[in-house]
Amino acid sequence: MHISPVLWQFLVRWLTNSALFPPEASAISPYMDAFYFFLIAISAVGMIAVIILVFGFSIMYRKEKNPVATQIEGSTLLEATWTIIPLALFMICFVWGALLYFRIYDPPTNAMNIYIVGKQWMWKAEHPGGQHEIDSLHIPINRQVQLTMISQDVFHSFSIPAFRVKREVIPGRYSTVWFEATATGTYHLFCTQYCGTDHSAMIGEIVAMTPEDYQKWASGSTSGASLAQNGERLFASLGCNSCHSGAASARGPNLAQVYGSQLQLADGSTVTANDAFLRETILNPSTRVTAGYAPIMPTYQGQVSEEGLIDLVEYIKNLNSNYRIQQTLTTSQIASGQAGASSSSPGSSSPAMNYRPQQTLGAGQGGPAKAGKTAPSVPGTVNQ
Amino acid sequence: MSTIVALPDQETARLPKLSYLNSEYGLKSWLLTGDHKRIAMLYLISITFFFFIGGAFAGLIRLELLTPLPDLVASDTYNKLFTMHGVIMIFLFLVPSVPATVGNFVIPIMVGAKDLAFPKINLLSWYLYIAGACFLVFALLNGGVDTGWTFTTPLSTHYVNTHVITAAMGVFIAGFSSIFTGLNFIVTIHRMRCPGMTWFRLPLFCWSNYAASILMVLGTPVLAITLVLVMLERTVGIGVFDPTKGGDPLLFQHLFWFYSHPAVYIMILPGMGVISEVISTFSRKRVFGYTAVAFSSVAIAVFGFFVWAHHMFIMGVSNYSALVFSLLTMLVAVPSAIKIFNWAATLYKGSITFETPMLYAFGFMGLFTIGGLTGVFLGSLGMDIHLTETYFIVAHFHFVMVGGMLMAYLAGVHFWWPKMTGRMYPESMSQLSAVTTFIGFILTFFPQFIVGYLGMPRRYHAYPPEFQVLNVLSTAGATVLGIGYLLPMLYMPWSLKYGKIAGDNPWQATGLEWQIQSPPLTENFIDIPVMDHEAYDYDWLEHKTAHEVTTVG
Amino acid sequence: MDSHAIATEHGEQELHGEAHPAHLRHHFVTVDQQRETASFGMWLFLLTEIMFFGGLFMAYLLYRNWYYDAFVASSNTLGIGLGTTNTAVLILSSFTMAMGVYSAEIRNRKGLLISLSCTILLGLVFLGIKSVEYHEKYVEHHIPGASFSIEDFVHPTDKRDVPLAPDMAQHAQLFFFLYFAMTGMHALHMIIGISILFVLLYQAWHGAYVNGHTSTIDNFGLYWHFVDIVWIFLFPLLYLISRHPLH
Amino acid sequence: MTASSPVSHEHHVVGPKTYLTILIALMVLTATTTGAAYIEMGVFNPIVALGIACLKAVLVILFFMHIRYSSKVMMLTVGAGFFTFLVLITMTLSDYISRNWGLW
Repeated sequence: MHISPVLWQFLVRWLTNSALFPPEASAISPYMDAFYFFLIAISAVGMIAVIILVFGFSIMYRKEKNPVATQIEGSTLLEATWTIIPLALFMICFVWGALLYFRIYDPPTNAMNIYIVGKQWMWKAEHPGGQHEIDSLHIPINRQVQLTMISQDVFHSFSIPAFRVKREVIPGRYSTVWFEATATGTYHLFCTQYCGTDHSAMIGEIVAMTPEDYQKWASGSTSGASLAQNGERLFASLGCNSCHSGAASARGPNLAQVYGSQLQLADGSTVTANDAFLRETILNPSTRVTAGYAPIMPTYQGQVSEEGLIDLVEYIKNLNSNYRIQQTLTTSQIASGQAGASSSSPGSSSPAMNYRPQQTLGAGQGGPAKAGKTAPSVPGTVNQ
Repeated sequence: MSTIVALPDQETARLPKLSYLNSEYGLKSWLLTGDHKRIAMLYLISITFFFFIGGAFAGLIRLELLTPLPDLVASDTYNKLFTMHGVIMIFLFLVPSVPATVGNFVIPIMVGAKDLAFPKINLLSWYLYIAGACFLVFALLNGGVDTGWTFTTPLSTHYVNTHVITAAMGVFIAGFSSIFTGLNFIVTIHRMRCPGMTWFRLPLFCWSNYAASILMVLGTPVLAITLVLVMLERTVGIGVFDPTKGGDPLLFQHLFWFYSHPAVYIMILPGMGVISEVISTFSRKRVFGYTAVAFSSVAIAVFGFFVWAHHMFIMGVSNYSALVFSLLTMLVAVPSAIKIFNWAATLYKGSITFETPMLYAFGFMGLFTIGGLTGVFLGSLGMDIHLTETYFIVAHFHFVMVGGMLMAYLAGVHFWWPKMTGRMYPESMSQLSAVTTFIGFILTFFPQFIVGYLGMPRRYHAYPPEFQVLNVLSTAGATVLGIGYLLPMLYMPWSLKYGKIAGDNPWQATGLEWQIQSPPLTENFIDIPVMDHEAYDYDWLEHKTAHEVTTVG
Repeated sequence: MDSHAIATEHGEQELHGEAHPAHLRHHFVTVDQQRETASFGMWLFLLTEIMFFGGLFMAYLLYRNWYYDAFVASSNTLGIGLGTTNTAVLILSSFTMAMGVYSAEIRNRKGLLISLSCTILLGLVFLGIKSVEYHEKYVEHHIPGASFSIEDFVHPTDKRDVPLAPDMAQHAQLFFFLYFAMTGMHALHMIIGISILFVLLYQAWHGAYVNGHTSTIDNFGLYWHFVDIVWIFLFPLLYLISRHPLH
Repeated sequence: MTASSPVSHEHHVVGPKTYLTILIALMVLTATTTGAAYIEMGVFNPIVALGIACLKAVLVILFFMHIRYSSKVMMLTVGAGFFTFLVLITMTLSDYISRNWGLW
């Protein structure tokens, strides 16, 4: 028979574009799909069982065939059977699902960390090296990548179907998700939690590249200053170092190598100083006072943007000695002075209020000396 | 196709001289009535009206999704469409659907009482329903609300400028309407049973409505207080749900889902009751394992309170809670499985006929099974990560709510239509509509499972073009589905005047409601009946019809 | 509005019952059945009330554990004298209400009138004291919102108070919001209850409830006692978070 | 009628003597709980306070609200209400307590 070529092309285009499964582009996807097929299998079995019973009985015992019904009270044995068997199957699903869940959500120890900030209606990605992206995320393949995510307004949800990962991005607290891409390519990034008018426009692309390409991209698109360096300047311009100077007599605890350590709190409990803890103690200092210090630290709630907080956290993470802090003590005035000078640039009223990651003219490694000379803020990393 | 319809000789048949329909006349006699049957009718009319409004929104949504581009309506409009679709369908249709119409009509008769325990409260709950509906319609006409039916904070409290407060108020009031309905049912089933009507002689419809009522009474108030807090947060900024003020948005999720998960059992349980009645009647057989089915309803109600956090698996509930709630979710799936298999087993050695209610019931069994099993997908932690918030979950709850509950509701309305109106609906037309609905439904929602696994997020106005094929299929199915729902709208009113006269017991069913005249008298029974046989006792019925002993007026 | 609705429901039912000499609604068989039905319905309604307050209690417990210091400091600003007095007043009113039920059952019209009036009086006293407390809060700028001042918590006048850091002091607003929400919701129930009491008093004056048909009084009693129970929990939770030792 | 209703029972009239004893008990308990608040018992302060509150509530329910004299069904109903309330509290708080991040 003859099909008009137009219609034919139309159908072909449609059918080639339509798939039954998203690409398997992460280390976890095969496990997820395996589980999915298992669930489909048991559903098919159950479904077929019900269909056979219903149709079989409807044919065998329709009124014409069987004019008089035989009353049956029930059968404990049968009922027990179809209680136990589904229960057993469901328990298998539960265990399998739980294992998969922890596999997906428990982050590996040595993953490379990227920060994600969600806002209506865009995704902002911040690489430790100082690369800032919007609605796109470049990652190397065959490398465990952990995302530390936070929303600055409403609930969002960071979903990469091709990687089979998804996590709610919540205002006011960090949530993390990790994955290991296995195939290069460009994949969908969706916000799956309804977040207002342009919810369906809050999409982006995940670009999975070979490590070499990633290195090229990273060096090519860096804003010059790493997050830690931005954090260092912010640290100085907020005057944190006046208390957290690391000196024995300092009013604030020593921050060097504090990250990941066990802290004794004033209320006697101990906590691990992780990202969430650092962020919390900047915003609500007195809820978690380190033992031996007075709750005198002012709150920075509403004074530092989420990006700024990320910079600070990243800075404290990488803080191994207090040498730089004592240095920045001397340069902080210059830094804030410079920031003040550049505060004529749109959207920045006071240096402390909205700090921008500054672009250092010299390449890369910032340092106290370079921290002084700052240029106007990089557009695109503006945070409101 | 054979049938058991036992219609009186249509030449001589007359509707009873006196019935609840003609005992009084005038609008006032309806609006101020205490009669549960008339209130059921008021509910029937109002929820049908809102069902079609919600359906219209659904149609517009599907139409928009025909193409990947945001071309039919603006994003805001689209968000308002799915929000109002959800709110209206859930709070104004699904929650009151079977209990407030069919249940209101038959439960007092089934237990052998002359009315519900609190007739005035019953009427009050209808007025509360209408009041809530008015608020929602007002919000709708003034530009709608676009928070999604879940009113998620902080979006609903700080980031949208639509009529959240009006809508929340409407839901709040409608909530109390369902509280009072549930309260009435529980009290009636406890205290108003006629002599000899022990718990295990109750029709299973009463059991499932009883279970649903427990959830209504204990769950809905939590939604009420949560909405009050949302309203306060939005008006005076109390900060309970506002992270910048030290509040916790996840607390809202906990409180909201504490009601809204049991709510899905509020919606589905009464439907299961209908299916029990229908399957038994049209296979002329006592329900297989009556006790198991009865207790599975109660089990669902009880477990229903322990599973709410499975809506929050990806929101960072603790690993411990994730495990506990996932486990309990698996447990709550079991009673549903029991019910399905018991219904199937009821057919065994029955004498089965295929009237419309039975067709709908078969539809229910198929679709609800799929819906339930995909629920297991979502209940298993790992799979939930990928599937939640995609079209998979949309398809899942439409299979349960529309494929399950709506099928059951139509089954119930067709099944008790002769009792409510005294006239039969046109059989062939209704069978056609049942089949159309089934086909249309599968076509609409099955593709959504696939597009969901492909990762298409729910509540998306525009979507990547590769998802178009499946969306086109879905929209096409929605058209068929729409026709399937419009047919009853046409022939049901038609049958009010032209339908065959039904007689007392056209289905030869055993429930007390079938032993009295149809349409019944205002006081149901002239004197309180005495229940002297088990439920679904078809031998008793044959014996009775043989000797023409009528126990009741 | 909810409780009002159901309560007047009973009231009307009662009036209807008055029309019947047997006070028996058409759809009940025996008076016993009718009474039990009514009280069972009332109890179910009270269960919904439990869950309604449950949401607030949930929020309270969470934030009390998160911001314990702020909650302690704020709790200490509440006048424990007034609080305790109010508790006593409310318990007493519960007692008078119970006596009202009793006198209705023994068909003692005078006793019924007296106990109902006492209950009204005590209820009003409770509300009066409550409004005094609210006014104090207003004067101290402890009403959450724009007018809220953290001064008293950052620089407490009372030597025994530990000064709070500003960010913690801000969280005192959460306590005060919950305080106003819970006591306000409770006061709302009181107001509804008192207005119903006036109706009952009026009907009792005209000889109702002492003719053996007491279920309206019984059920209103249940409602009133429930309001009492809510306060019994609110009092320790709001007023008694680690008070300062006396000395 | 009542033959089939397992919940029907004799209507019991509670006398003023009972009410008076309960009233006194409640007053004493109120005094106790207020006094206890001033004694430093650390973690036991809230426990004592809530314990006394529960005791008072039970007294009110049993005697003022006549549950002591009503049928099993009523007792079950009341129990069910408080049970659901506990489910809400415990299961939600257990989530917060077992968080590995956030404030708890």
